[in-house]
Parts: sequence; structure tokens; C-alpha cells
Amino acid sequence: MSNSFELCVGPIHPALKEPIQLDFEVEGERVKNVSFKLGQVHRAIEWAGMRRNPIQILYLAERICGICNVCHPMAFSMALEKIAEIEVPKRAEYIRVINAELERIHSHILWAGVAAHELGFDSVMHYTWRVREKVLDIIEMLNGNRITKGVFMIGGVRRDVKKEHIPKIRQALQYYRDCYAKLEKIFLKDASIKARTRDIGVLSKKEALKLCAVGPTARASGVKKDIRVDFAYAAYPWLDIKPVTPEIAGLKARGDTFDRILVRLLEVKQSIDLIEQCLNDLPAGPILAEPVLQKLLVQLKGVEGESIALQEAPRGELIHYLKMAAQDSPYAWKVRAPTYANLPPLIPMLSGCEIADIPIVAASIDPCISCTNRVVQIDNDDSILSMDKLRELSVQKTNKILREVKK
Amino acid sequence: MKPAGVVNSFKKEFENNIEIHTSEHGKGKKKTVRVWITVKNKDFKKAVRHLFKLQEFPHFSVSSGTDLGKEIEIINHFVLNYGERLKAIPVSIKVKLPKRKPEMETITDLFPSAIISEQEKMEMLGITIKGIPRNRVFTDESMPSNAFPWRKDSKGVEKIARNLHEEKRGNKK
Amino acid sequence: MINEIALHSPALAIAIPLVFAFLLPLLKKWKKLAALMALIGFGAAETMAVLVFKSVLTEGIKVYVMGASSIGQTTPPFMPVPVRIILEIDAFSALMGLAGATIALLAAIYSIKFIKESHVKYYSLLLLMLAGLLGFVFTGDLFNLFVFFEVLSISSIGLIAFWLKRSEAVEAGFKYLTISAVASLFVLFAIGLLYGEHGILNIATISRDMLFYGFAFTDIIALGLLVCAFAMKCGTAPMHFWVPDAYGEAPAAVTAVLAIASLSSVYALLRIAFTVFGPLPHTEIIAYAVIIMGAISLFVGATMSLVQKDLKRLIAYAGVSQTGFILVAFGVGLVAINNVPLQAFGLRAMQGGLFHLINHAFYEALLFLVAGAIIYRAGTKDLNELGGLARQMPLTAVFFLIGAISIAGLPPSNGFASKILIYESIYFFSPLLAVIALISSVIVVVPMVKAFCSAFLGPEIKKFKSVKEVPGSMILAMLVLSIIVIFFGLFPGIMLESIVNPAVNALLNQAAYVGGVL
Amino acid sequence: MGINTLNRSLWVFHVNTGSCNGCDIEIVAALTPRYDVERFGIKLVGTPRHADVLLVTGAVTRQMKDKLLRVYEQTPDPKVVMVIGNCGATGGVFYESYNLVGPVDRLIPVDVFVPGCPPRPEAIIEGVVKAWKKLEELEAAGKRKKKRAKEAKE
Amino acid sequence: MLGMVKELLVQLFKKPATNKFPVKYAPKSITGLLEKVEKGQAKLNEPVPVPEGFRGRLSYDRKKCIMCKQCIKVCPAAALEVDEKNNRIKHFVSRCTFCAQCVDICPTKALSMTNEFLLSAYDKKQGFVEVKEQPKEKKEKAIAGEK
Amino acid sequence: MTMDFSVLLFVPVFSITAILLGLFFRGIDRKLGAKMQARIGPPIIQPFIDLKKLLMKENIVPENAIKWVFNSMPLIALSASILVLLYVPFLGFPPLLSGYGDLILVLYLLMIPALALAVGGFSSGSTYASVGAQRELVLMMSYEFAFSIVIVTIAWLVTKTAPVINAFSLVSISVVPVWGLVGVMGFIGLLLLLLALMLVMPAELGRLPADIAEAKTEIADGVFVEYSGRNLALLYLALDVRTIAFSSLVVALFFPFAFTEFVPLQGIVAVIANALFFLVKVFIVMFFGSIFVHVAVARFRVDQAARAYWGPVLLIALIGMALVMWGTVLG
Ligand code: SF4
Ligand code: SF4
Ligand code: SF4
Ligand code: SF4
Ligand code: SF4
Ligand code: SF4
Ligand code: SF4
Ligand code: SF4
Repeated sequence: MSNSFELCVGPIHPALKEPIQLDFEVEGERVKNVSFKLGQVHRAIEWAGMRRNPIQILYLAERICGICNVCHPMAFSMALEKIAEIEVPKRAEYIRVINAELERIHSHILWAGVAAHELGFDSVMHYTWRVREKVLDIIEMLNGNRITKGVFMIGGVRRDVKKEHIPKIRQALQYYRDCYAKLEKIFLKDASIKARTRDIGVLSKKEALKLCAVGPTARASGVKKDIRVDFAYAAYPWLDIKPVTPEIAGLKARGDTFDRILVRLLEVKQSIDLIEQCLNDLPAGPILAEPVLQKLLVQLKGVEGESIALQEAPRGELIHYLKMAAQDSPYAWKVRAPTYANLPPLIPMLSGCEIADIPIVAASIDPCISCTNRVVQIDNDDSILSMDKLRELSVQKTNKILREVKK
Repeated sequence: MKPAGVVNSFKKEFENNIEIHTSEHGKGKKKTVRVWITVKNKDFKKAVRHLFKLQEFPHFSVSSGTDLGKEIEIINHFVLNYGERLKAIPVSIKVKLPKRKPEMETITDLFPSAIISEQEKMEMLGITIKGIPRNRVFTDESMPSNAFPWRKDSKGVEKIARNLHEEKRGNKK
Repeated sequence: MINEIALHSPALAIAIPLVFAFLLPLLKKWKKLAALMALIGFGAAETMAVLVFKSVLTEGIKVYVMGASSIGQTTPPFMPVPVRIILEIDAFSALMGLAGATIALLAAIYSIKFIKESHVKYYSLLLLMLAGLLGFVFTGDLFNLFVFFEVLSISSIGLIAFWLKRSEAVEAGFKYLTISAVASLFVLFAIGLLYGEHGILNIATISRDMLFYGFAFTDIIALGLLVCAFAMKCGTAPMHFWVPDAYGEAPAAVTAVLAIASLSSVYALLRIAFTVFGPLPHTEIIAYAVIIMGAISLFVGATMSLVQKDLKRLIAYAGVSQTGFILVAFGVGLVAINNVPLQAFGLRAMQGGLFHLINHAFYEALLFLVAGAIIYRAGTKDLNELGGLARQMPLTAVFFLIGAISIAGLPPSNGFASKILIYESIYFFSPLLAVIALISSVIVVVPMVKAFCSAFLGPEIKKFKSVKEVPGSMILAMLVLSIIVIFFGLFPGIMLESIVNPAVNALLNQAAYVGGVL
Repeated sequence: MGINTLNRSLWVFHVNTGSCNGCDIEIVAALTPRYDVERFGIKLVGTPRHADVLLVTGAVTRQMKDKLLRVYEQTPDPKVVMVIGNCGATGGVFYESYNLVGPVDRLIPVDVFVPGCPPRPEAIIEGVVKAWKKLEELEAAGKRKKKRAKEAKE
Repeated sequence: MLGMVKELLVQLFKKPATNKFPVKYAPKSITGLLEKVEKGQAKLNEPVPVPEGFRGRLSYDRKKCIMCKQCIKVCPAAALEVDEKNNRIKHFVSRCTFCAQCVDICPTKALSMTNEFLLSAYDKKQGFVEVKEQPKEKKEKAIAGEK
Repeated sequence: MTMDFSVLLFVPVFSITAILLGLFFRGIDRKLGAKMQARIGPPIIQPFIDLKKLLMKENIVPENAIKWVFNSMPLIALSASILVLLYVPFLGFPPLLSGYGDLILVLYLLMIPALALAVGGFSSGSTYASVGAQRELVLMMSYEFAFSIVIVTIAWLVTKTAPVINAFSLVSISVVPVWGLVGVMGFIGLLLLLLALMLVMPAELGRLPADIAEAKTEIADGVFVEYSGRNLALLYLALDVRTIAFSSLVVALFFPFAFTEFVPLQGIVAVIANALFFLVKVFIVMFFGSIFVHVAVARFRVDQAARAYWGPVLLIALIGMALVMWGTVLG
């Protein structure tokens, strides 16, 4: 048995619910080298999008990834609304935020369960998924489906938050406030979880900046990037919102797996608050700029121009670039999902880990390969982007000096 | 730093070799201003480097690419002031590559994570980015080597594209 | 005629290999004949060893005198030391001799195909080694002991460095040479001291002398020197460093013999401690020293074995750990001699130790022969390169498994049978010691599993696709050893009764040894 | 023995051949307390070697085709294949593509389709019920056939 | 220290959160059970109820349809086709994404969504079920027998 | 080792009982685990159904595997597990087989299933399995230390205080319950030893938090990865029987009391009562050593597990040992 061997995780592997292939060079239990190969879920969505009309694209975009499927149609509509100069009614903006934040709750809790599962802590997984059902019920009540919400429309939203919904939403928020304490106790106080995550998979603030990490991954390293705060979109500019970093809990940001858990848990709390604010401030008014869809389609057919929409998905910054050229279908459509930006930081996180750490560290960026594969392909000489390569690039300056000294 | 400051700084540096315009996103008083910069291909790298003069760690989001017919347009999207409430300034730097010789320089030395974007552009648009290896990655070997999905003139993709709905009806055993 | 032979069997057992060793070079031109002759030599020596063993078991201690007829006499008279060869063989030495001769015979059979060059030189040295070994365990005289010790060492060095082309082999030979020289010096010095004190070198006589007239200070120094020397030569920690090199580099068949040769040093150590110095108060110190050395060997051997990548070195380190077992057991036995409440446990410990010594000789030999078989076919002993051989060499794999199970002391092997005796006795002396023994034994399991899996399991490696099972003669040797190992494991009771107990009693019964000569 | 035992001890292996995750998370949800398919003896296993049922989601990308086939081969007989979600059955929303070679039933035989995008966990459970039924009917048919063959002989 | 301990022990004595759809444990023989259900000797448990506005299987009212084909135009999954022969709209359940976009756009409300979601089938063909003339009531019991 | 005819007769009976009990307890384990996770969980007979199912499944030998090794290891694992049971007092009966040093034999026999698993893992030629096998070995080295301390100390204690010839025999230990042999100090020592043994239990049985060798989410069931059908069934059975065997060992070492000691009963009633009482004891040991632990903690990493067993657990065992020795020598 050679001490150093290749371990390929995926594309079909129980730790990964989605196909991705991580190739590890392992010595004993320690990871020496990581590389990943993506593309297994490439379904040609952008290509297909360039031959469909905007309303159809909403649902196509929604199925880029089923986990946080609010963000893609939302970003797409935002981009198109900018080009078509459609003013979204204020009520619709608030409902968009409510949906986006419900989604964040569902996504983060789901993630917490998956992370627990990666740690072999199935009781926690069962617990988290049990409490997640509540938010799914709310989503189903608001939108008619547990997972694919199908609530966005260019110029607003398709379904209103009705009066009778509001108490139920409030009740669910209270429910989450109650379980939040329990979740916090499980994830932040449990010795075995702490032992498995503290100082594991560290991403320093500098690396996070240099490698352009986004979302909770970046915030756990103390980088305060948050589109909801920094950019004006939807109803966020009117809400009271601060980027969540470990400092909020009075801790120093270490950028390890534990911090990433912490940030996500705190964001669940933040989402609860945001929804509460939205419910309180929810203005009256229409929910669609153009309720007659036939008219809307005709209108969209005539627009020309390009635009970019940024959106804070549960996993971080999501970008849609759209170019319309007075045709039925977009002239160009480019999507960049957050995981795309978070994969390069994964490499410094994983190097030097042990095999047993791989799943939890990989999961700690909450990768959603479905999005990423649509748009990403990492590759290099030997058809994989070697960790050395990235590392070398990322810490080029210091390394250069070091290498010269060695020679 | 304000969006106007960014515009001025670029104008000063590149004088006439640059086209700049801005667009506004968001509502009422709370707005984000996006800066669109179009530079010549030879100035591209310099423009990207200029971002580092404005901020220590500018953020790179993605690069998008469009086939404009005679040219291929590559836009690299960056963000300045990322992490400050309502102050972020998105900057998009455009270059246009002639179809006959679509070549540009890599920015992976400045933004390591751009490698993903750049390789995608090479594969999807058939351009060349100097300094990083070319590889067929999204798609596998069964994809014709001349097929570039995002090119409007490439017929290779149409040849292998299928409609899964129809396939079944024709193929049922 | 048979009786005649039986009568002279001790001398013949030594003489035959010696004579063959010197005759063999004459047959240099007829290689096949030379090999055949060598085998005959080994066979004859084995026969003699069996005869000796049988007669010792039935008739008790056997004394055989060559040369001068009385103990004090020197011939020629001006010689400072009497040139007289007294062989005194009790059940323990007979057992050692038998084991040595058997393993040597099997090694010789194994070598027919295994050794591809310089047959004559090889067999001569091996015969010489056997002669040295047999003389070493049979002799009843310290000076002869020294002489045979030297014969054994020199022939061993020659064999360790047999593959002169390999620099590692030469280096290993050199290491062994150094350690042998130092050990020899110690022995010589001790003998000098003892001679100065007692004026005689016959073991029995010295022993009686001490029994009657008590200890002299020089005796204690001599004792210390001898213990040091033999401990060094049997490869116990912390003087084990030569073992992996020597065992690793010598041709596999030689390693098997070398292992029993090292064990003969344990024999000498025990002989000195139990028979010469006997139940005297100072043996307690020796006993503790032995236990500590043993415990260190146990642990060091096991843990070092864990990190080896070279198959033979891995086995060698595991072997060091087993030597530790033997020493610990005898150490406890030695303590128990003078300690009444412990006596029952002490006896059990010694039974265990002795049984383990014999078992160890056989399974270690088996393991080394298997390692040789792997080298013979695959051309490497690097575990990182090996793999998947169980497909092509299923028999060898089974043999290895048998050896591995034994050395790891898993039931139902002979290693388990003897180890359990040891645990069961030493725990009362010190529970911690038993725990260390247990855990070392558990640790040894790991490298053995690792070695088995690396070499024999795993996906097929292209390089070894054309590898075949080893030739019949090698299989035969390994098969016989495996049968012995399994038999010992399945019927430990019988073995204890018929072999081990007589030997233990012989070792404990100092008076009988002394009386045998005088 | 027979189908009766297989039915009550279905071990499933989940293959994502390019889905959007929607179905995948609903599969996982079916395992968690609210739906808890373990009460039927259903267990998610980590390797196709242990599996009785393959749950396939997604419209099969080019890259996953070989892997899907390999997993199918690695699964010991008897086995059941269930396609969860419409994109596995017909391509669904991804019907038009250059990188898809599905739907799943073009590549491997499929026993049960569970339509939905994504189907609710209950719908997946209903699919399992259908699978049970199919297995039972198959066995019954096999027995009848045997019986008839026997009678014919006599 | 061990965050879960209390929660687990408490849960040990609580009712599980599981909804026992369709039966608590796997039956020895499902066909037998279904026969019994048919005869009314056994009952199946209901699934978690769907809320109002649930997007289930599509239903279609030919009488209201004016064949404007708007629904086909917006359907993201090409699940609707024109059935020229019968002069009606044809719907493929196994292609549908259940987005209800066609329902939204239909000018005459000829299309609507039902609560039906237990749709599994042995054959995809059976999934190509035509749009039903009348919205069927609770079809969860579909499980009781394959149509 | 003594062997007479009646023993031979009882061996199959015991083996079958052991297997049935193993499955039964696995069923309870799963049920309770599910219950604690707020689920209904599988019916208690689920393991039996699983077993039957596995037996009728295809048994695939992977291409890279060495067939004879691959196929023989599950058998070895199961037989060794059953053999352990024959050496420990079971269901209130004295052990079927006994002889010199059974305790050490038991210790070794308990190792064999783990070894067989490791070898089987290596032999399957998959990387995941090899990683799993290596972990199994590392783990084994770590917990065996504490385990042997417990066993040797108890043997020592028994010899020292209640001189019996055969201190390593479980018969003698169950005749003289250890608790009666010590003073207060020794009592605490024994409690610590019991704690150490319970801590060793999950590792010995390959359950969480030490199911590192099969860690599903990390290395896809590790050593089991390539096994299917009959072989897999045998492996699961081996694990189940090993669980029973280990729990019985704990019971025999620390709680050898028979029901009839408290309530005088006669004849067949006594036998049944003792058997039931024994099962209850085994269940309690299993509950705390395995069932509860594996739902309440996350999986350790192999180095963490090794460190835990070489560190705190070993320390607990050593202190226990020291206290027992101290208490005995003083008292
Ligand atoms: S693709 Fe997945 S299942 Fe296949 S060999 Fe690689 S890791 Fe194993
Ligand atoms: S994966 Fe990306 S490149 Fe491929 S079709 Fe979808 S959007 Fe286009
Ligand atoms: S960001 Fe990730 S989770 Fe969200 S839709 Fe995209 S792929 Fe899915
Ligand atoms: S003509 Fe206009 S309003 Fe009438 S159905 Fe068509 S799109 Fe609708
Ligand atoms: S984040 Fe993506 S990869 Fe990770 S568990 Fe969720 S769906 Fe799977
Ligand atoms: S059927 Fe729908 S929800 Fe399921 S994987 Fe496919 S697109 Fe996603
Ligand atoms: S519900 Fe959506 S997918 Fe289904 S037919 Fe209507 S528009 Fe098409
Ligand atoms: S949109 Fe309505 S009316 Fe028009 S074709 Fe479709 S179903 Fe008929």
C-alpha cells in the first residue's frame, strides 16, 4: 500500500448529493493535493435560455438549482426590469424579500442538517430537517409548492401574501425563534461538533479577499461582503440590515468551518428579523407592474440593452448578465452562481486537511454544484486545476520570495 | 471613493482611449451606480491593474462574453468598495476582440479565481486567453471541437443538440 | 552400528556439517553434486540432532567428551586452556539443536532454487553456520562456547554480506561484524575473569564452584559482561539496531537460520544465568535487567515494525518484539526462582517463554522464507511496490498468513498458545507488564495485516502479471514449517508435555546439569 | 423469502445525473422525521453494491452517462430503478440541450416514474408503493407461469 | 457539552413527528392491502394536507378553451401541445414543471391546477395523461388502484 | 480446553440464539434511535427482513478483489464473533467452552472480526475500502490498550484477593463478583474501569462516534463498500453478534449477578428468569454503550479517536487500575 494515493470523491459519492469530482492526493490520512473536476451537471441552461422567451426563462432559471431557487429568477427579473425600465411595485419588492428570506432560512437549515450528516451526526440532521418542514409549509402555503416557488414575474411577483397568511408566517417565525436556541446549543456548544470544526479548513481574511470569496464563506473570514447591504435592490435598502460576521457574536473571525456554521446560524436569526420587518412595513398596492402577461411579452420583445443584476443568494453573490436585442429571446445571458466564486477558496481550506475533514470542509462553503456546473469549468494542463497552481497564484508574492530563498 | 471619482480616475489615466458611461440601479435616493468602461484590447490589462490603484483588493465577479457578429465582446465585472453599506461601485470593463483573431490577456495573475471564468470563455466562445491552458471541460469529448455554444455562427452545437421530448417518441423500443 | 552412531551423535552432529563445509569447495566444478552433498550434510546433521534429542529425552543429560579424559587435564600440557571438548546436552540444548538443524535443513532445501550463484561458497558457509550453532548449544565448556560463537558469527557475516554487489548488504555485514566483535570481546574477557577466578572453564564445574564457595566480585563482572554480550547478539532493544539490517539484507534462507542463531544467544544467556550463576541472590538484578530489556524490545519492536515499508525489516522488527516476549517471560521466571509466592507463576512464565522461543524460531523462519519467495518472484520487498500477489501466489499467501497469525499471536496459532502462557503468568508479577505485552502483541498485528494486504491483496499490478508461484523445493520448505507451526498451535498441550517441560526442568535443575558432568 | 422480504427492505442508492437538486432534497426529506421512509425498511446506502433501488434524478448529462451505467451494473440483482422528477423522465424543463443524453429510460430500464418538479415526499413514497406492487405482481405472474408450466407438463 | 442529549431523551417519550402516510409499516403484501382498502376493510392514512393554491396536476376544460395557444407559448417545458385531431390542447404530465404559468396566462380559465400530486406510474406513457375534462376531486386515493 | 459431547450439541443452539438475539437487539437499537430522532423507525424485526433480503441478493465479487480472501473474511468475522459468545457466560448459563485464559482469548477473538474486516477491505481493491481498513487498524491499536488494562487488572484483583488458579477464566470471575473484593478505593477504581470499558465499546463495535472505518459520508461505507449480498449479510451479522458478545462480556465482568440471587426461584422458572435478567442487563449495557451514544454525538476523526483512546480513556483505565491495586494492597 503506497502511502500516497489518489482518492477520488465523486461524482457519485454519499457525501455529495450532487455530482462533482474532487481528486485528492492523500498521504496516510492527510490531504496533500486537491483538484476538482466539474461539469457533470452541465445542462446547457444558458444556451437553452437564449432560445426561450423571458417568462419561460424564469422557470428555467429556477431550475438551475432547486435548493435556493428564488435567487435565479429574482436576479433574472431584476436584470430584465432594468433593461425594460419596468418599475416594480413596492409591495412586490417586499414580497420578494419575504420569499428570499424564507428561502435563506430553509437553505441554511437544510445546510446545517447536511453538515451534521457529513459529521456523522444524524440525530442533528433529523432534528434540523424536522424543523425545516415548517418553513417548507409556509413556502407551500404562499406559493403552491414546497421547493420550486415559481413566484417571480418580470415586474413583480405572481402571488400575493394574503391577510390570512400573515399570522401563520408570524407563528412560524416564533417557532424558529424557539428552535434557534436549540440549534445554537447543538452547533455552537456541542463538544464533538466543535472538535470537528474549530480551526479546520481555515480561510484567512486575506485569502478570502484575494480569492474573491463571497457570501457566508467570506463573512466567516471577516470580509463584510453582502449584496443585500452594499447594493440597493428589492426592499433591502429600506430595511435594517447589517452584514453578519462572527464579530456580531462577539468572536474573532477565524475563517474556519466553525465560523461558517456560526455565520449561517446567525443569518437564520437575521432572516427571521427581516421577514418580521417586511410584514410590519408591507405596503399596500399592486404586485405586478404589468398584470396582463400577453402584453408583458409583447413589451419585452421590443427592448434592447444590457444589464447586470446582483443578488445575495444564501450562498453569496449571484450575478446575472443579460443582453436583449429586440428579440423574443435574450441575445446573451450569463449566470454566475456563488459557489463558482467559493470553489477557489476551497483549495487553501482543504489542503492539509485529513480525509475525514474533506466532507465537512467542502460542505462548509455550502457548494451548490448545480449552479456551478452550469457555468463553471475548472481546468488546467492535466485537465484539473491543481491546488498548487491556485495556491501559487493566490499567495504569489510571498511564495516568490520563499522559493527564491530556497533555490 | 464615489462613482464619479472612479470615472475621473480612469479618464485621467486613459484619456481618449476609453469610453465610460454609468447606469443607475435601485430606487429613489438609495441607488447603486454601475460604471461601464470600454477599453482597447491592448489597454485591457492596464485597466484591470488600475483597479488595484483604487483599492487593495478589488472584487472580481465574473466575465461574460457575447458574440456580436464581427466581434466578440468580453466584459469583466468587478466591484469596488465591496463591503460598505450602499457604497459598492460595480465596474464592468469591456473589450472587443476581432473574430478573426480573438485573443486577450489573462488576469489570473491578479485574480486567481478568474481562471474559471476565463477557461469557460475559451470553451464557450472559442477565444484565446494567453497565459492559461486551453481545455475542453464543460463538455466532454463527444462535443465537436469546432462547436462553441455561445457563438451565433457556430453550427456544431446545433448538430448535437437534441430535444429530449421528441427523442423518446421516435426512439421507443 | 546404530547404537554407535547414537552414542557419538553429539559429536557427529557438529562434525558432519563441519567436514562437509570444508569438503564442499573441492566439488567446485560439479555444482549439482556440491548442492547434493550439502543437502546430504544437512540431512545427516538433522538426523544426528534428532538422535541426540531422543536419547536426551529418554536417558537424561548426555555428556560427551573428546580429547582429555579429565577435566583439569590440558593436552598438550603447556596449553593454558585445556584442549578438550566436553559436550553436555540436556533437554534444552537438545531442543535448540534440533530446532536449529531442522530450520537449517529446510533453509538448505529452500536454497536449491533460491540461490542462483556461488552455490559452493553459500552452502559451505551455511554448513559452517550450522556446525557453529550446534556446537554452541551443545558444548559444556565456556571456551568452546566462545570458539563456536566465533564460528557462528564469522559464517553469519559471510552470509549476510553474501550478495556483495549490494552495498547495503556489505554495510549490514559490517554492522554485524562490529557487534559480533564487541560481543566476542566481552565474552572473551568474561571467560578470562572466570578462568582467573575458578581456574577452569567447564560450565558445570564453575557452577559447582560458585555453589560451594560463593560469589567473587569478578564473577559478577563476568556475569554482567556475558549478559551484555548475549543480549547484544540476540538483538534485544536497545541493542537491536543491527537486526533489521542484517535480517533485511541476508538472503532469506539465511535470515531464517540467522533468527535461530540469535535465539541461541538467548539460550546462552539463560544457560549462563540459570545454570552457571544459578539461584544466587544477584540473579535478581539480572532478572530485572532482562525484564526491562524485554519490555523495551516488546514495545520498540512492535512500534518500529509499524512504520516499516520493507517487508523483511518489518518482519525483523516484529521479531525483536517477540524476543522481548521471551526475555520478559524468562526474567519473571528468574525472579520467581527465589520468590516462593511467585514460583507457580514463574514456572508457567518459563514454560511460556521457552515454548515461545521454539515457536518463534519456526514462524519467524517461515515468514522470512515467504519474504524470500516474494523477492524471488517479484524482485522487490518494498511494500509500496508490491500488490495483488495472492492471485499468482496463493500458496505463498497462505503461508504468510499462517506465519503472520502466529507472530501476531492470534488464536489458534502456536504464537497464541505460548503468549497466553506468558500473559497468564506475568500479570501476577506486574499487571502493567502484562498490559504492555498484550498491547505490543496487538500492535504487531497491524504491520502484519498491513504487510499481507500490501503484498498480496489489492488490484493487480501490471509488473507482476507474469509472476508465478515459486518452485517446489521452496514450497516444500515453507509447507513443512507451516505444518510445524500449525501443529504446535493445535496441540499445545502435547508440545508442552513432551518438549517444553523437559527443557524447562532441565534449565531449572542446575544440580542435574552439574551432576551430569562430574 | 422472495419479494415479500425485498419489498420490506429496500435499500436505495441515489444517483444525481444532472438534476437541479430539487428532487434530491425531497428525497432526503423523505428520509427525515416527517416522512421517515425508514419505517418501511428503506435505507439510503453509500454504495450501489448494497442497493436494491436506484433513485435517479436528472436528465443525464454526457459526463454522467457512463457513471449511471456503471452504477446500474454495480447494483446486484434483483434491482428496481425509480426515476424521481420529470427531468429524469422526459428532460422536463431542460428538454432542449446539447449536453444531455437522457432521459434516463433511454439508458437503463426504469420501473417507476415519479412525476413532479419536484414531487412531494409523499409522491415519492407512493412511487415506492407502486414499486412494491409491481414486484409483487411480477412474482405472482412468475408463480402462475410456473404453475401453468407444471400443469402443462402433467 | 453534548448539545443533543436532552433533546434526544425527551424525544424518546414523545410522539414521533412522522406522518403515517399511507400505512405505518410496510405491509406484508401490498396487493392484499389494497384489495382490503378497496373493500373498505382497511384505511390508508392521508398525506400531509396541501394548502390552498397548491400547484398539482393540471386540469383542462375543453369547453372554455378558445385555442389561443397562449399556454403553449409560455410553457417552459413544452408540456402542452395542440392535438390537431381532436382540436384540443394535449398535456404531458411527465414533462410538466407544475409552474402554473399556463393557468395564469389562459384568458378563459380553461386551465387550472388541482390538488393531485400522487402521480407515479410504471410507464412514462401513462404519465402523458391528457388533461382531464373535469377537475377531479381528491385523487390521493389513486394509490388504491392503478387506473 | 475441555470439550465433551454435550458442548458440541449446544454450540449450534447457542450460535443460532446469538444470531437471533443480535438481530433482535439491532432492531431495538434502530427503533430506539429513530424514536429519539422523532421518527417512527423501522419495525423491530427489520434486521431479520434485511438479512433475508441480503441472502437472496446477488453476491458480487469485484474485479479487483482476491476472491478467496474477499469471500472468506465475512465468514471468519462471523465465526470469531460467535466463538466469543461461547466463551462468555450467556443467558445465565456458564460459558460453553472454557479453559485456560479465556479472557485473553476473548480479547483476541474480539479483535478478529475487526481484522477480518480490515483484510476484507484491503482485499476488495477499492481505495475507500483501503482507507477504511487502515482506519480500522489504527482504531484497534488505540482502544485495545485500555481494554487490556481492564481485563488484566480484574484478573489480578481476582487472584490477589480470592485466590483462584485460573484468574483469566470468566467462570471464576463470575463466581466471585469483583465488587465484593474491594474497599471504597477499589470500588471507585472499578467504576473507572467500567467507564473505560464502556468508552471502548463504540470503537470495538464500530459504532458512532467511532464508526470511522465505515464512515458513510466520508468514504462510502469504507470497508463494506464492495461487499454485497450474502457476504454483506455475514458482515452485518458478525457486527450484531459482536455487539451481543461484547455486552455479555461487560455483564460477565461487572454484573455477573443472577436473578436467583435476589429472588429465590427453582427449576425452569429460575433458568428463564435468569435468562431474561441477563438480557435486560445486556440491553442496559448496550443502551449506554452504544444505542444512546451513537445518536448523541458526531463522528470522530480517526486521529481524534486515537488521541481520545490513548489519552483520556487510557488515563481513566490507568487510574482505575492504580486505585484497584492500591486499594487491594492496602486493604
Ligand atoms: S466516480 Fe464515484 S463511485 Fe465512481 S469510482 Fe469515482 S468515487 Fe467511486
Ligand atoms: S451550462 Fe452554462 S454554458 Fe452551458 S448551456 Fe448552461 S449556461 Fe450555457
Ligand atoms: S445559488 Fe446555489 S443553491 Fe442557489 S440556486 Fe444557485 S445553485 Fe441553487
Ligand atoms: S389577443 Fe391579446 S388579449 Fe386577446 S388573447 Fe391574445 S394576447 Fe390575450
Ligand atoms: S450544498 Fe449542494 S452539494 Fe452541498 S449538500 Fe446541498 S445540494 Fe448537496
Ligand atoms: S424534476 Fe424538476 S425539481 Fe426535479 S430535478 Fe428535475 S428540474 Fe429539478
Ligand atoms: S404548469 Fe407549467 S410546465 Fe406545466 S403545462 Fe403549465 S406552463 Fe407548462
Ligand atoms: S391558453 Fe387557455 S384558452 Fe388558450 S389554448 Fe391554452 S387552454 Fe386554451
